[in-house]
Amino acid sequence: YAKGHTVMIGFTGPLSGPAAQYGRDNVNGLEMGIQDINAAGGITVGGKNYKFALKTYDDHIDPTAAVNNARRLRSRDGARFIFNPVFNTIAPMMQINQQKGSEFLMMAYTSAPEVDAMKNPNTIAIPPPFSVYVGSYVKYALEKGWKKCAMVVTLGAYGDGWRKEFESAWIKAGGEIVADQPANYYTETDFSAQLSAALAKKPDFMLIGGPSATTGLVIEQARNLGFKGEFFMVDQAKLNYIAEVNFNNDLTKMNGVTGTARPRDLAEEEVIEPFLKRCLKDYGRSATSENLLNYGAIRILAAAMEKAGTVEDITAIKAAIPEVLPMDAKINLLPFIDLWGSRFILPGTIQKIENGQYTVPTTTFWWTKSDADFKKAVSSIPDIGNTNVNVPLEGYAK
Amino acid sequence: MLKLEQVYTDIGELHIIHNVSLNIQKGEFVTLLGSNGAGKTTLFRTIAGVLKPAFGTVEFNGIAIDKLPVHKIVDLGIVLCPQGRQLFPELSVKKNLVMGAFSLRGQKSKIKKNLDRVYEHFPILKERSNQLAGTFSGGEQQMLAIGRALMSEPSMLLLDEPSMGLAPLIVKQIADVISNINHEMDTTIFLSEQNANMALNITERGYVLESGKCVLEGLCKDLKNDENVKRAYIGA
Amino acid sequence: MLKVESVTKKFSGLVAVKDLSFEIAKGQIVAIIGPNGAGKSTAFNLITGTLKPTWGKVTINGHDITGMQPYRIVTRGVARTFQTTSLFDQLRVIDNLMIAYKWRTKLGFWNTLLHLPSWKRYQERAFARSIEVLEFLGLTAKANNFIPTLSQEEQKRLAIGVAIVSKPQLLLLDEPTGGLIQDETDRITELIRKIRDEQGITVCIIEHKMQMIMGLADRIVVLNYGEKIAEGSPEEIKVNPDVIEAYLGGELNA
Amino acid sequence: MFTKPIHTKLLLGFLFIAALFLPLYVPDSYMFQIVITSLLFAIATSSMNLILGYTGQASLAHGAFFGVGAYVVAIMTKAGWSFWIALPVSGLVATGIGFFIGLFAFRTRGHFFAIVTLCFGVILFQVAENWIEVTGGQNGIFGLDSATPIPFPFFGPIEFSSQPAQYYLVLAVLLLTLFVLHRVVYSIFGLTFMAIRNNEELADALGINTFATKMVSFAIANFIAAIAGGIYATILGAVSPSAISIMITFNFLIFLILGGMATLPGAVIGAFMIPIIMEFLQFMENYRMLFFGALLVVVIIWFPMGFFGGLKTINQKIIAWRQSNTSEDSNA
Amino acid sequence: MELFLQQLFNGIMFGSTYAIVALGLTLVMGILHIPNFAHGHLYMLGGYITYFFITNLGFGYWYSLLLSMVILGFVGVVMERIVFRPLTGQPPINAFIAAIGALIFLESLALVIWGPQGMRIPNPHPQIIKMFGITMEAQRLLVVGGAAVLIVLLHLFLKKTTTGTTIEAVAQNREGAMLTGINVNRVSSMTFFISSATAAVAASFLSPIFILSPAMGAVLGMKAFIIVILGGMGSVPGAILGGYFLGLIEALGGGYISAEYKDVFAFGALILVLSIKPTGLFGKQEG
Ligand SMILES: Nc1ncnc2c1ncn2[C@@H]1O[C@H](COP(=O)(O)OP(=O)(O)OP(=O)(O)O)[C@@H](O)[C@H]1O
Ligand SMILES: Nc1ncnc2c1ncn2[C@@H]1O[C@H](COP(=O)(O)OP(=O)(O)OP(=O)(O)O)[C@@H](O)[C@H]1O
Ligand SMILES: [Mg+2]
Ligand SMILES: [Mg+2]
Repeated sequence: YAKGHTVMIGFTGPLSGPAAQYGRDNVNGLEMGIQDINAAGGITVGGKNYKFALKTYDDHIDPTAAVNNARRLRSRDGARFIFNPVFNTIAPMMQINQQKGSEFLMMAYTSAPEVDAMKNPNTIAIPPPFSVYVGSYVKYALEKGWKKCAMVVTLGAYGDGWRKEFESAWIKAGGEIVADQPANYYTETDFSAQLSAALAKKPDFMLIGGPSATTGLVIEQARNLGFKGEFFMVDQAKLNYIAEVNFNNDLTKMNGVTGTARPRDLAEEEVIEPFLKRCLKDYGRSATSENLLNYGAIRILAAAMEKAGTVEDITAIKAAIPEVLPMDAKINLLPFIDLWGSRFILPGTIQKIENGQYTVPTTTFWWTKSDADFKKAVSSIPDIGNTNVNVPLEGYAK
Repeated sequence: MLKLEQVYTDIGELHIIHNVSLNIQKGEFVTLLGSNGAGKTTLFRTIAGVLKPAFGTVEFNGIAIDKLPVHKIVDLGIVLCPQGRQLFPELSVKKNLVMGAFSLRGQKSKIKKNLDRVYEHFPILKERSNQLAGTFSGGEQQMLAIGRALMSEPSMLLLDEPSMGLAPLIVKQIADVISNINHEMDTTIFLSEQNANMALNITERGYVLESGKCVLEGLCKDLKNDENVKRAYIGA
Repeated sequence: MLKVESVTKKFSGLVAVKDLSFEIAKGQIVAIIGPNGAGKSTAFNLITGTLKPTWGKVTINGHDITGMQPYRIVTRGVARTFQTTSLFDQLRVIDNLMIAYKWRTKLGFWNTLLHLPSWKRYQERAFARSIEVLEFLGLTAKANNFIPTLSQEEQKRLAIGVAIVSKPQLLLLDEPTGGLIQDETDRITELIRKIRDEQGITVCIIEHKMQMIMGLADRIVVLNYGEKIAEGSPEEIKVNPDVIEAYLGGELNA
Repeated sequence: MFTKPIHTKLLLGFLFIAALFLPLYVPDSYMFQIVITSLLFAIATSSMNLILGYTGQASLAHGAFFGVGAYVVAIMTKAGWSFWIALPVSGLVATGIGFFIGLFAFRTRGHFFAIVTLCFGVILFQVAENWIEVTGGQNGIFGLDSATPIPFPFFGPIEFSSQPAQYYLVLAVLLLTLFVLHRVVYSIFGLTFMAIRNNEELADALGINTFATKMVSFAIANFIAAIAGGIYATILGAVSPSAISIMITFNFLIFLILGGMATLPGAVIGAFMIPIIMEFLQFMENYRMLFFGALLVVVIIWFPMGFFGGLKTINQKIIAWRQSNTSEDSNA
Repeated sequence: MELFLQQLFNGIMFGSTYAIVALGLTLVMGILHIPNFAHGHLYMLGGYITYFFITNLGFGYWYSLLLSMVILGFVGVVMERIVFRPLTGQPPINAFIAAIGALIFLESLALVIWGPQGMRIPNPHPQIIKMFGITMEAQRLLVVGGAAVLIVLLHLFLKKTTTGTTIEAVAQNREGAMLTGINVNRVSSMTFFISSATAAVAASFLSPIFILSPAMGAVLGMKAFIIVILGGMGSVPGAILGGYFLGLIEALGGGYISAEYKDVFAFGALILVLSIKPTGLFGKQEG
């Protein structure tokens, strides 16, 4: 592409080290989004046609490297939209994304609520905050009449957040945390020590999770140690992925596991099926929500640029986003609803495996505060055959 | 048997041995005199192949050995009994000796025979054959080192300062054993010493090394009467 | 001045020094001899604090120094050399000497950082004393040489020089002429005598060279299997039958 | 005793002036960022040089002290303290922790010392990860302000939010560090460090309290490392456990060894050279680390003394060659 | 009590892994005096090689294990030859840097070849066994038993065969060994072979119950390194004891006191041991 007719999208994130797969999944989503934008002829702004291009750098979750990469993306590659999927590297990048003359839009793929608290105008967080799922899990557990919960969640910012959030919600709901045995899902592969300790307390259910493959191991090891109860997984772990890698798609081995819904059940069949096939073909992997969400985010950005009539003024582009949402499901797959401060509004969807089968997922409209709100939201999104619930997120204000 | 021609050896940047040529016949008992730091050890290590000469040739029985690795040279029959003994401190005396016969690996009866002979020369080694070598006193360690060197039946034995730091009584004992080995087993021996008194008394011929250069050579009885040697090495 | 009282040192199972007592009077040259492994070096290590005695007592000028750290014992005026020549071979000759003088100064982080007057004074004092010792050793020309460029004899002289630069009262020498040929040995012997006579330092020496010891020492202590088997003047030791049997082997001319 | 030849002085003067005017010539904020972080790493690497290069004690906790500095500054400035108070405090805290660690670690030597310090480094890392109330756990502490402005009569306050201001701040601290290290290393006081590296037993026998001397060297090194970490915190505006991880130590170690251990310029050169090479290799994408790993092996085999050590050797060879040439000339 | 037994068993299983990995490393460190920090990454590579044979070529578990042993053994030999041998005589810190280079290389290599996602070897012995109130997979028993067998075999090899003695001899005095006619370079290669082959065994034992990933060697490598130092560098009994010691501390400390600070107990205990015995459990006294 001739210079001046390209919109450069930047990415910095873990492409080596323990979290490399996660970083890759993000990049893959962006790549597919950009392919589709360009295949549709790019965008037209101010009479000029623009195509999109992607530049990726590895920062192996090192903040120094992330900042260097961001600087490089901004000043060398001319990227004004920089994606990053880890809170630890997002935080320092948010320190420099408002510097005069080198502003960029921080596209933060993180469910950590801390990003929202920083109120950085040049930031957009992509996935729903993980607290969304906490509410659904608590509600479900209460319905089942469970009391004792054991947690074996990954160590790390993200895992810490999950544990804290779930613990307070569960205790408030009258439950009890009988064991809290976090483990490093990135470096450890044997959890019998943590699990034995947790199971000794005879929990009704367990909150587990971190990277998918390791989470699968935890399920397997817990079952082998004789645990009969159910599992809730944090949103990082993916049901379909665990089924594939850990259990050779034998879903009976995953009975009683609840997690975020598999991509297939997040969108209407006719739009999601081709996407899933494409992932498998292009990347040899089943689709993950990182693929879907980043794909959606980049397509929204493209639309917002056209709407705002600029490819450079990030403030205007961000301001145009609510105007282009919600988008046609054919373009965007997922029901992105709106911007809420610095975060996309997107329903949270969970799903359980029972009798060797995926059950109908449950969607949470976490941003709705009243029944009226809720009804409006339900009608505003395409029908994907889910049961819908309303668990408004406390303290989640615009 | 052993022939060095114009050998130069460097250690790192330093030139240690300069233009040394010498020739030793089968069965001879020759000494190399030189003060501390003259380069005796360096020369011996060059012959044994631990160091490679920067220039010059080393021949053994007509074979050029200056480019061979140490273990090949040992297989040819040259064994160095090094300064500082270089024993295996955590192995028993017996295992140390057996390791000495490494080049005879497989030949069990021969190893047994050599072991008996070493025990004959040094009865103390037999007495303490299960003790760890590292717990020996200096003199005992020196005996073990010589014993180990003998285990592979070398045709040529290089002894680097076997008397260093030893008490007079032990020096005398060791000198006797070395002479015996030379006489009885017909092993060619090249002995480096700064203890000229002892060396010139037991050997037949000698070279004098100073600052890496060979400054003098001759029969021991002549060397003993050389004014310079007398002053520097023997004393009043 | 030095008094060793019934000192014993055991290494797991082995008694290296057993109930050893002797004394060294000011201005003497005392030699310790004995077969290999008799415990001579161990005795030195016990005096200088490198090893702690299993029991027994070491005093210097009446002060108990048993079990003190080596660097503290140095400050009580006891210096030593090691059996294998030991120098800072990555450093220059002059640096070796100045390091050895350091404990006599109050050079610390702050006065070094700020170049306080005291820093200058001490630094100069150390330099001056080092130069003085170099002259005494006859090594002035080598002041800026690195150690590996020195000959063995020069290294041995320097090792002794390093030990005396801080003006100790007692100098312990462990085989200072080991591996040297006769005329080098003679020169070191001369140096040791000069140290006693000109620097006024009492000397205790371990050696295997009988000729040299008999000429140099005022008194000789003989060890065997960690025990003292004889003590006396060279003339007495030469004819002592125990010593002849254990050590000399009937021959003096080794 | 310790004076430098005139051409070295000229070169240093030139470098100093070049450094002063550098901000005028940096092409973009990316290059500038790399220069600033390299200067910062040069401070930390130089301090590691003191304990490892000059004193011979391979402290693998060095990165941890860098991290301690970063955390202390982050915690204190978040709590409202001035950066200029927090920074020296961070140095003191690191020195204090270092003293405690030293009590254990200096009982051991060589590899054993390296491992004990490594273990302490890991422990500090885990504390940073898990003591959530204080350190913010994995998220760390973020949204830090840049260094508190210094009020300055007439010109108004000096701010530290721009890259040039950060550059001068880091440059000044680096120069100060090099000044301190220079004074220490070229003195009898510093010679005792090298004496311990060279032969600890002999140093002990010459009246040097080796334990105390090592401790002092450790303290100076840790203090400076923490200062570097503290500045790192304000420049990045965020601190997370990666600032205290063992990888930081390994990075400094690589900078130091490849730059040239036990030389003052070596540490600085290494801290500049390696990050720049790493950035340059970005075009290799997936194969970058593969190449870098191999490069590391090759370089250490070919330049065992590091880059500056290699330069020194070449320089010495040239001198020797010149001398031999002139002597041949005079013979002729 | 049941929990205690369960944790004890877990500890022994961790310990078995640590012991065999550390055993391989201690041989190398004892012989060559090089801190081979990349040992854990050899272990990782061993796991992938086994994976390759089982998954891509469809070989049986035990055949794959054997092949993996041999191949990784040769990888070790090559590594010794091109990375460490040229550094003989350099200060250990240089070899340490070279090892870091090697580990970066190996990890990136695995990343390039197999990609970043975790992979699984099908568990050849998935049966669940219950004993004394402990529940475990059969494969875990195999790890414990296999490690014990391997340790005994290695011990016999070192102590009872001439070849084993040459390894000890080279470790104790390299030049002395050379002078008795031992081809020291061959012994180095052989030691590296054995060391890497044991790492491959450990990886093959464990990968059916764990997950393979390019980064999996880093932590284990570091722990093995620490164990080797703790046990006294080059000491075989030290490595074994140190391995089980660390495994038990982790399991019991992690299970009973605090999972977050599990490593703190382990490393803290190591620090304590080393400050009481500064040259490691079986280390030689200095002096
Ligand atoms: N590894 C080394 N590095 C630098 N110099 C060395 C090295 N080995 C020996 N030298 C130097 O080489 C010279 C000759 O040493 P060599 O050991 O050969 O002498 P020698 O005659 O055997 O003395 P000795 O009586 O001590 O055994 C000495 O000046 C010594 O300093
Ligand atoms: N650190 C130690 N651990 C165990 N045993 C030791 C230790 N140091 C010395 N020994 C033993 O103590 C005994 C006395 O040793 P020492 O070095 O004092 O002998 P020496 O009289 O100096 O002999 P030489 O004349 O050979 O130097 C020897 O048997 C020696 O093996
Ligand atoms: Mg010699
Ligand atoms: Mg001795």
